[in-house]
Amino acid sequence: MLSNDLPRSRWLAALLVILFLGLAFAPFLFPGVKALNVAAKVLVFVALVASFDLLLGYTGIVSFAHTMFFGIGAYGVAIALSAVEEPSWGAIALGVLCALAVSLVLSLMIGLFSLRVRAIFFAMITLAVASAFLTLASQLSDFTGGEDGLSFSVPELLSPGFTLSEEPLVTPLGEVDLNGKLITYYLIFAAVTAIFLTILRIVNSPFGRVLQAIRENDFRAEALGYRTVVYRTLSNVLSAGFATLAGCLLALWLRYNGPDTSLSFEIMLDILLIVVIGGMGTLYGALIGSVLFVLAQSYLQDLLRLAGEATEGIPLLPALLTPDRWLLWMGVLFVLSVYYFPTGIVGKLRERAVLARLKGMK
Amino acid sequence: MSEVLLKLEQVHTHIGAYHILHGVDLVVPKGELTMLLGRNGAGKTTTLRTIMGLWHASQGTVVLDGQDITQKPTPDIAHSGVAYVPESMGIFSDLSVRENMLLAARGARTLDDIDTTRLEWIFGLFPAMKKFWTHPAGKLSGGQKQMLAVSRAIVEPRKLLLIDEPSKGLAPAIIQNMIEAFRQLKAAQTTILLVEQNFNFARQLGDTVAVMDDGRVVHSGSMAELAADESMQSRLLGLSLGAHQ
Amino acid sequence: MSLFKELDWKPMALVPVLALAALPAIGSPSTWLTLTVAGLAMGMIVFIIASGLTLVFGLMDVLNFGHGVFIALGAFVATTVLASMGSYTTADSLWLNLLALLPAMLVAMAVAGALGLVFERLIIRPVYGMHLKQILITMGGMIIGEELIKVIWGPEQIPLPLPEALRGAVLMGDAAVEKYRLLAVLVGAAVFAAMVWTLNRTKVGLLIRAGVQDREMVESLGYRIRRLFVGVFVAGSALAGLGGVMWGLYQQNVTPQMGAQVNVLIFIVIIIGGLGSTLGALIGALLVGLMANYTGFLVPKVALFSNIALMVAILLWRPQGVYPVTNR
Amino acid sequence: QSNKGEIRIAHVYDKTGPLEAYAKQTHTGLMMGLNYATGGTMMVGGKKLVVIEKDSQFKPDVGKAQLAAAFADDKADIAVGPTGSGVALAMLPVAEEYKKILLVEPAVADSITGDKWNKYIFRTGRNSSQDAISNAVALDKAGVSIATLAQDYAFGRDGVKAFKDAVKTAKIVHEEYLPTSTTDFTAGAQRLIDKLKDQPGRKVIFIIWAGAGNPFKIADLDLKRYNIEIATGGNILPAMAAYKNFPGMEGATYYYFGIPKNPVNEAMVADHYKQFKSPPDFFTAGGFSAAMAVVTALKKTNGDTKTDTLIKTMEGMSFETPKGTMTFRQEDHQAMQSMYHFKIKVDPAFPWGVPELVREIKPADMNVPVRNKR
Amino acid sequence: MSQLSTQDLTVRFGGHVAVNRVTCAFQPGTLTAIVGPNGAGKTTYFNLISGQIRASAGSVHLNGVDVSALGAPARAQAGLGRAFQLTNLFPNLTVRENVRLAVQARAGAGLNLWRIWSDRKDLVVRADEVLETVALADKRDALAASLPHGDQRKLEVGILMALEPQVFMFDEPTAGMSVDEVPVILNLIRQLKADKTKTILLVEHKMDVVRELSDRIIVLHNGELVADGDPATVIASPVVQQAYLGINPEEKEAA
Ligand SMILES: Nc1ncnc2c1ncn2[C@@H]1O[C@H](COP(=O)(O)OP(=O)(O)OP(=O)(O)O)[C@@H](O)[C@H]1O
Ligand SMILES: Nc1ncnc2c1ncn2[C@@H]1O[C@H](COP(=O)(O)OP(=O)(O)OP(=O)(O)O)[C@@H](O)[C@H]1O
Ligand SMILES: [Mg+2]
Ligand SMILES: [Mg+2]
Repeated sequence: MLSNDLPRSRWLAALLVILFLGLAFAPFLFPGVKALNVAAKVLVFVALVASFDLLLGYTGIVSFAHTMFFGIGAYGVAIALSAVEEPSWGAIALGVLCALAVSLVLSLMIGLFSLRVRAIFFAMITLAVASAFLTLASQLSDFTGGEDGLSFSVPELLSPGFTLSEEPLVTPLGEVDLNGKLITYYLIFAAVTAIFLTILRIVNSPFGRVLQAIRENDFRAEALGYRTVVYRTLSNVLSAGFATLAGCLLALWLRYNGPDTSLSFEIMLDILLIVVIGGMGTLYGALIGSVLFVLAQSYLQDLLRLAGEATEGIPLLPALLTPDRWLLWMGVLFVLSVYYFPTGIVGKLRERAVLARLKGMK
Repeated sequence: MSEVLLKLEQVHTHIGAYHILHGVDLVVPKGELTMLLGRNGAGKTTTLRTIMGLWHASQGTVVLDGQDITQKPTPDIAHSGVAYVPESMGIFSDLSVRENMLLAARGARTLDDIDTTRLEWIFGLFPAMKKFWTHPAGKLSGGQKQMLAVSRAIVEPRKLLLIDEPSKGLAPAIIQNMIEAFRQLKAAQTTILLVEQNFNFARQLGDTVAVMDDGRVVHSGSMAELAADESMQSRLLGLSLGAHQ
Repeated sequence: MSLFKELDWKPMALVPVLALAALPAIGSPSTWLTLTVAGLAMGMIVFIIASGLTLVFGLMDVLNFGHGVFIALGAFVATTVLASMGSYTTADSLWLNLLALLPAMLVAMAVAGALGLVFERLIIRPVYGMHLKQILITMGGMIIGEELIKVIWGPEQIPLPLPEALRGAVLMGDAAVEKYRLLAVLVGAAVFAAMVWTLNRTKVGLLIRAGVQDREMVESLGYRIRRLFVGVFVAGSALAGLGGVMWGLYQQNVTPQMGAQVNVLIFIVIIIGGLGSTLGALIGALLVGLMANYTGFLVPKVALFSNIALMVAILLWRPQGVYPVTNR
Repeated sequence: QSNKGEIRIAHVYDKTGPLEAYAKQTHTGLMMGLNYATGGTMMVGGKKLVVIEKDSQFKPDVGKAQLAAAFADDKADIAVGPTGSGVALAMLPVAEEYKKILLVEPAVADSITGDKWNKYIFRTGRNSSQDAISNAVALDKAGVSIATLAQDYAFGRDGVKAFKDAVKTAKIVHEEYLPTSTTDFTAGAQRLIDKLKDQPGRKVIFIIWAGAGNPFKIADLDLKRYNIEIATGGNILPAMAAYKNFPGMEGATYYYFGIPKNPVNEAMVADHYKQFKSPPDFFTAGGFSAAMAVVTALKKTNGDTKTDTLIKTMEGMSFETPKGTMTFRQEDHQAMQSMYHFKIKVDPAFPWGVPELVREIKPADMNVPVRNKR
Repeated sequence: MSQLSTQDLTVRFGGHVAVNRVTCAFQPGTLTAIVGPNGAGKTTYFNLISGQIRASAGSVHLNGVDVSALGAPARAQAGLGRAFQLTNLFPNLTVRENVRLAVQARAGAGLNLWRIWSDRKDLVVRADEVLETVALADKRDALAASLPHGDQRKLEVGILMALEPQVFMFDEPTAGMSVDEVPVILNLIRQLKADKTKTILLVEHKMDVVRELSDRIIVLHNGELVADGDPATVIASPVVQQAYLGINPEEKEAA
């Protein structure tokens, strides 16, 4: 299951199990529409960030075009479902396949053309390509709905209108609606688990090891006989493919897609930050980072409201602690997480484990 | 007999979680050439870096010319007259040879400020420097880089030179030039602390010698004494009789 | 053994070549002249806002995504300063107007520079040499800065009217050239000259480049690289502040997001120029300015992608930008 | 499911993000309006009005989630908002899913009450067509040549289309579309000049522009030498600072505090000066109108929040607002309202160009098409 | 037949000709030492053979096949292996992983996406064997970057060993290595020689090492092949004595 890549820290293992179980039973542990939305967003981000970690953490390629592929996936499903009269599974499948095909071609092109240039130039080229794509998506409004995006419906089974039972399930924690949204949630859960385990397997394959070698010293990898362009491109394509799938899941969940929702630079930054908070090149970091980040993003405003009320009367503080300034604290979070988790949370936990072992040996 | 320029007392250095130097005691007499020898991993490079302030000693003191420099920042140590040639050479590969030299000549604002006779002296020692003067330093051959690293350290007069394995990668003729250069520097009252694997080279130059092992100085004395005593060589350096040098 | 390398003229020729190539496509000479002069002047403005980034990103290798904050800050400071000098800006005398602009620029530079000092200390210092973390932490800094601007000046856009004598255009035959753009050309030229002088006549440029490659070695040679980096970062931020004043006056209003909006543009300029080259950045900016105007006139749809297309074309020709100073 | 003794109004709006300034005004207006409409009691039919604020952050997906949470988790009875059209469009299906009313204010896209409309959607804000048509009415005179300058995306193109459809006698000689990110307007201006300069009679460039970039800069190219004028709609006060350079400029606006003469507006202006020492702005009036609509409807149902009842009540309902009487049109639930033909005057007392009323354009003067497929 | 040969191999950097029309053939089972002053073009010659640099003119043949058109990875796969003069490792990977990657390259297993690396026990075992031969077995879990210089040199050699190429190119393998470690490497090279199927090229400045190991010496000077022959004769030749060993009274006075 874990591809022989064990957490290597007891705390980390415990944390991962808790998060996994938490997500598995989220609809019942945290009833409510908002909570379910947050949990679903976490899941989509786990897949998205894991796919990016393959590229960044394992291959050492900084790309800003990752949301482009995410967006292609989301648009694939969105366009397919908007185009048909009656939403069907066939349309979804078609949308996913087309999106994957487009991503494949684009990522191959980006890989073959630009992976030869220096890292920083590659990053800038992808930044430019991604922003061009974003513009394109809002320009082709007949197709993509432009800035306004596309709202669409999903097959009956997945829509909120589909109910398993008339009465909500009453649990000690609250009422849970047994409807199509719940089914969608578990569909996403299953898909994300599969994607995550597949990526985990890939990074622990001989191929994944070569990627790390290329990250460390591409010149030397070439001298060993590894054709770095091939490996890098393949990594780029794979990562794009998984991001596309994550995008498809997002669209299914939101039943909406627009340029801001899946293509924006902001999401790109969120991904980057999650990778760094979680721990680059660890993959498990994607899970931990996503949970932390999405929770913070979703509940920061509520938290600030409380803080603002608590500090009322003190000069200046309320002006900074209003929910309106939640982005300010998001920025602070960016800065602090880079400060305090230079190797990410996973890295930190593993370091602690190693130190404990060293002490144990003495 | 002579004055002490540099003195390390019970220096301990850690790199991250690892304890590398375990109480190094080292004395470098003024105006002499001190050889620091030892097997791979003995801690020679770490000792030089600690003196230079690139890693700070966690315990013990480093005293230069009567001043405690243990916790001083690197630039200050350099300003008190120390030049350093690191093991990895520290070439600025983006910059041309000329620009590398210009930076090394701290007192010079432009090239014209550099003492031309000294420059000519360097060109004489290492003709490649002149030939590749405007080339990017990163494109030099391995040996040429080594020459550049040493040239930088001697472009202006300094009190103390710390040099980490200068002979590696150099053709025999150039090694001879370098030996000659160090002799001249010594004659000009420059103190030199040299790390070297090439025993032949060491023997020709050294006045005093310190041998390190496992983060400590395990022997110190005069070079002549060590050069004469082959059993001591083999005990301290693993040098077998007639070994390759 | 002169300090100046032999100049490579090809990239410099790009600017006139592009301009001449556009002439037949545009047809009318007066239209062409309007577009060309406006484009060049726009290029100068872009150069001013990008000049700080040449230092920070090009030379110091700090991928500062927060550069825009200093631009916005400069502009906001200018609104405050100019508002307090109302009578000077509304007077119909060029000299009085300039007398108001000068302190606005200086104060903006000082404030942006001071913030740069704090920014370097708190945000940049832990991440020298780590691109990825630079992107994140500076983005964080950018968000914080933008939000703080909103706390201080409010979220609305604030008008920044041009001083009276700088409004309108001068006519050259049938072609109109905005007066303000002429001022921008002068300021841009001054910035350019100052930067070229400092970087080529002193060791500063060399030291930064060396410091980026091997900090330890530069320190071992006896230079306080830290102090130097702080200084350069502050200078870069101050230039961004100046750029913000120029940009704000050009737009005639300022918003907290204005810095973020030019971020990609100035990165493109620096990359076209070849990291770290002042001359390269100038050429990049001029090309961007011209290209935007020509394509905007000929095929407005394409104007959207003109910068990107330009960058890709240049990188195909010279994969390191037109004047690569550093080998990154 | 009902909230005993409370009526919960969710205000889902783009409180943070690029439209923050607009959104703040809307919220201020909404709260002032609720207060005014209930005579300061915040009670209707014996029930307390509770406003729940939700931030949609100018992100459609967030807006969607926030509205769903407002209806499901917070049990809101009715929702007001949001600021951005994209966000609004994404929110429309949520209202339908939860079978609750969403009163759109101030998002302007035509499709909100057009092809994306559902019966739970009402709008107090003006739509793009109303904007464009009123401007057309203001400018539409014989012998006038008009060129349009708009952003090259759906909002800009729709606006120009509605404008063109409404212009009857004037001549549209050119449509110029520039990328939303345009900062240098020289090229566009040059094309406009080339198209206009040889036209006879009055020559006008009509600008529809929202967001970054300052299209009024084209005036710096000395349009006067060809006798070309600029016209545009109204905007928030800080944006109208740029109008100071265009004394005499004409156009039609949705609201300016000095224009409508009615008790509601007077009360709002006075209250706003009292609270904030400044006049209410463009979007304050919108929020206020939304509040008036909500309270008027609730008063009619005597506090009954059942959606079907509310819809029945609100269809065709007239209510008083700072802009005079508005009426929710039966067919598409769009509030029909007056717009104001203005001319800019420079008054040193104000930091912005002051729009002076030329003529009130009554709903009857505008033929606002119904675009939904009901 | 010669295993490796170069014909008129030339490379120019700007105006500077670093390797100038070098034609030479190398036989399996022999060790050819390449000597010459610093900057003579020795490393560049290696770079040209292994494909790190493309030749301006001339060709490289391996087993009679022209490989000039191939890039570095393809040549490595074809059997041209080299170690670098300036240590060139995967710094943040462990010592064992450094070697294992070479073993894996040799086995051609790199493009396997689905198997788990540690399931290929054979590769791991082979890597450990190699580490044993270069006396690094006890440091296999350390990061390459934390090794002292001398050990990094040994690892450099170990990686080359793990590649098991037909042609071994050593570029100053013992530079900076402490005297007691040098014999380990020399013995290794001796064993390779004994194999008789491998072609070995060695760049070395330590003349006693050259004398002891080489079957043949070629001399490069300013990019040109200026001497070629059995060790004793070449070392005695004036060009080596003067330009290389510096045994020339005039030069010394100039310094
Ligand atoms: N960055 C590092 N992290 C951890 N350990 C290190 C690091 N650098 C050096 N060491 C360890 O410190 C010890 C001393 O290393 P040092 O480089 O000082 O040896 P040395 O005597 O210079 O050896 P050599 O002759 O090979 O250059 C070695 O055991 C080495 O593994
Ligand atoms: N990429 C390059 N660009 C420009 N010049 C180069 C390049 N590579 C090598 N050179 C030059 O070619 C010459 C030969 O260099 P090479 O590294 O082959 O020398 P070498 O014989 O290996 O010397 P050493 O014994 O010092 O290692 C040198 O003068 C060097 O400056
Ligand atoms: Mg060492
Ligand atoms: Mg070499």
